[in-house]
Amino acid sequence: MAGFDKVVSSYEEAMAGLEDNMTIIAGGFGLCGIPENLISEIEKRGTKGLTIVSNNCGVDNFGLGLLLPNRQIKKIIASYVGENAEFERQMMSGELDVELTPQGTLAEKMRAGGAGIPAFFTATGYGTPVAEGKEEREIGGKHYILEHAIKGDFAIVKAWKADRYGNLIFRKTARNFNPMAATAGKITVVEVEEIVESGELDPDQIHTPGIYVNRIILGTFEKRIEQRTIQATQ
Amino acid sequence: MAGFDKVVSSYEEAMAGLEDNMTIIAGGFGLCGIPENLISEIEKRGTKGLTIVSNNCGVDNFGLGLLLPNRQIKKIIASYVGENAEFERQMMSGELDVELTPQGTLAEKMRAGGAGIPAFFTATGYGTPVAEGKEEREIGGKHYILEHAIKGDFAIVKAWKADRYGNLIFRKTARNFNPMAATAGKITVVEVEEIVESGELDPDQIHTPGIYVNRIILGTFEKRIEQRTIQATQ
Amino acid sequence: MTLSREQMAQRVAQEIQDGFYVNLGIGIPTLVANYLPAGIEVMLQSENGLLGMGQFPTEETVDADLINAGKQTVTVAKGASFFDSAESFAMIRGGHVDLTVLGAFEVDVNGNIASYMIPGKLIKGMGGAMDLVAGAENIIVTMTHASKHGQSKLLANCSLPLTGKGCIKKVLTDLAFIEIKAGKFHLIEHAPGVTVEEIVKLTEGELVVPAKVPEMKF
Amino acid sequence: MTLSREQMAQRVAQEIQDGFYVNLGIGIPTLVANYLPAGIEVMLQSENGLLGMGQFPTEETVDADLINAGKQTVTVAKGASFFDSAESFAMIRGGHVDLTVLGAFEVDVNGNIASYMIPGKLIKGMGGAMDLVAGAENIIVTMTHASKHGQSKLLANCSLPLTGKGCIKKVLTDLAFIEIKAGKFHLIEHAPGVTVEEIVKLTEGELVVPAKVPEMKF
Repeated sequence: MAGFDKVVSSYEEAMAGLEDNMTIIAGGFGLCGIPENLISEIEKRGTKGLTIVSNNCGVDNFGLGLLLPNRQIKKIIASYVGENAEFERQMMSGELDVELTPQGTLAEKMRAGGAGIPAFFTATGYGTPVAEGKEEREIGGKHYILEHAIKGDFAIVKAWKADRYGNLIFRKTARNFNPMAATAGKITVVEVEEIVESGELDPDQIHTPGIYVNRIILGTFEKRIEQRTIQATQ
Repeated sequence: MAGFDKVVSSYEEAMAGLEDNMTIIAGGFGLCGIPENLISEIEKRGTKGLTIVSNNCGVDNFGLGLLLPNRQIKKIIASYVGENAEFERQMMSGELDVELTPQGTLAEKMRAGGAGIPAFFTATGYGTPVAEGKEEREIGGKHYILEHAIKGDFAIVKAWKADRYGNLIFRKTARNFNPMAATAGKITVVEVEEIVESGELDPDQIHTPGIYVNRIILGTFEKRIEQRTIQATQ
Repeated sequence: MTLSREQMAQRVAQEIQDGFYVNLGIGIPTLVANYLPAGIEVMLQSENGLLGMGQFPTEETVDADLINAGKQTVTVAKGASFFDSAESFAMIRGGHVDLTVLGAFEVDVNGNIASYMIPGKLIKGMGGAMDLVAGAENIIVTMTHASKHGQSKLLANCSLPLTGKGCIKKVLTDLAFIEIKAGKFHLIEHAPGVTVEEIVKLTEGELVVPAKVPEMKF
Repeated sequence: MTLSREQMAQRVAQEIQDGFYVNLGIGIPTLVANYLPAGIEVMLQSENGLLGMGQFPTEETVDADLINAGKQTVTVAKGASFFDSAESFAMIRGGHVDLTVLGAFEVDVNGNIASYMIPGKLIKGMGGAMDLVAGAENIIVTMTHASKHGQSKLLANCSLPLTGKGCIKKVLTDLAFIEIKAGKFHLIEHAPGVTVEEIVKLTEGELVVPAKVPEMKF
């Protein structure tokens, strides 16, 4: 890899350096905009004891749910962990540690991790179970709790397009947590649908500047739909 | 004004409701991307006792510097206030209250104001005069100070293009503080070089969603250059 | 006659004004979009990163990259924008959304809301609900007034873990439209065919009943 | 012979590696871009919202909307991106910039830096300097070793108000390349024609001098 060319040619290379007990921050909301092939690579590697930071944990046989059967996940920090029978089993049996975090707080914690903000106050969760053990403070007559930043050893991200320098463009609501995740990994790996030459993307239209990105890989995606909802035909 | 059409037709209308002693958050870096006609309108209105939050304070006869001769500014929160003789005079004589704030902290304070984050920790300014009177805290072995959000009665913003719903696109480094300023005003007024119909901007390429914007006005701009630097011809 | 889900949505829709940015939760709140008053424009915010949510797609326009917060495929309305989750919750937390409509298990006289967790039952998570209730200035909770077993959901004190503290001011149930002020419920309207007595009976928290209680209009 | 401004920039440039994202302050740091080693690629970050700063424009390409942090008109390099100031300082504060080069009035043995304010003189502000020193993992300070009056700028304790505390590890002066470790200055290289004795004489803070001090190479 010379200069800023961040393109790697195999998923093995993309996830090189991943070790047991690391923390991985993942983009995606439900199954939308998830780094599906990077997740499959983690499944294949069999890495164990992982802490996963992601809004959701996939479904039984897709997305982060793939890491459950072999018990690769030790802990997950997520806002909603519904649609997954194996997940529920491991959570109820105590095999899996689940830290529920409000969605906006989770997004802000990732952003803070990337932005060098170690902690911030938010009204979200004040007076709820989320506030337990956290500092509370009244500011300007309103109540807030202190939340801390999250950083990962790896961030795994799905973008639409990248240039070779790692500048990223996301597509529609597949953007979601991906830009924040990209900033918060010591090593940020991004899989994309298209790689263009550097200089081809409009500098005004880049969602994530390449400075946050370490590796880029071109993938093909199933893009499974969780709730396919179609208008009644007229 | 019906629905989401936020276009107003005069600068008078654009700044309607501005009163003495209000706080105004302004976009712009140096003279780049400043809401120059909105500033002129404030000069014209003669509003006094203003608190201005802006990275800089313009120059003697352009930008926010226009508000100095008639002493319209009571206080300015800025990171750098160099190039302005009248500014220096008023600061040295104590007529003008200047609160110097590091540039990144200023940007983050505006963002926090808009994002409902009342306060955040940052390493910036720890151990310096900026830390005086502020809470200090060690987190993960590093030292931080607590900084609070800034909100304005008005935010004045310069964008490149807008649609009638107030969705904004900025151009090159004229973006700077404008997107954060746009989120932090009770009333956010934006002047632009072009207004297009709603639906004409690509939803993936909007820098500031219209939800933050209250009024849009079409302007013409001098765009004065502070340091015109040209390559030696070969 | 208690209100149907559709009638509840219809009554909530009357609270929406022209030019409102609105976040509609899953369930009854989602139905509100079907009953918007004629001639007004509304933009729907979906907290997964979309302002200007449109209708469901057709078979031809369905797009896996375009879903709402309920993970359903959707389309965009005119003037829509996409953004990341941090920006989305900046909008919500920063109070930029004009109206939020969401469901709940319980609400109490102090404006507390419990909506995400029943101890002993499977906990799926709060999603964006805690952010929504903490950030919005204007929230309408929609829920049935009481459980199937006749237990009030409008309480003196919420019994379930809270989603938010002191943040709810309006509740629309299948029986009544209620406001919360100064530590009390206030009966604003009753559903057609529902008596004030029935409402009082099914409201556990202190309920202030004015001399004349208007009937909801549709 | 003390180093010229250009030589100082040239020596700093040797510290830059292929693929580095670099923020160059105003003055000598700016000159560093002219001396990048052959065959390496560097992207310059300008804290007003540009990654991938290019050369100065021609008369034809000058654009008021495209300036650097020194407010000079510039152009963009291949693969550049624009962003807002919050994002720009997220990069800086978050430690994503590989190398920051900036000037100073004083540096001390504890890595403190004073660079923005001389009491009694007009205070123009810190701009982005406090953010840069607090956020960067890797900073090189460039400054003359001593004032015109022979007063050392490498001190036991900074006398001026600080820009940052405990954040500087490398200083390149017109006399020497110095590292700061464990509360002491360490002499790494001397400028050609400058003796170790001269450096010792003009360094007020404790200076560790190894048995053999290499001469800077250009």
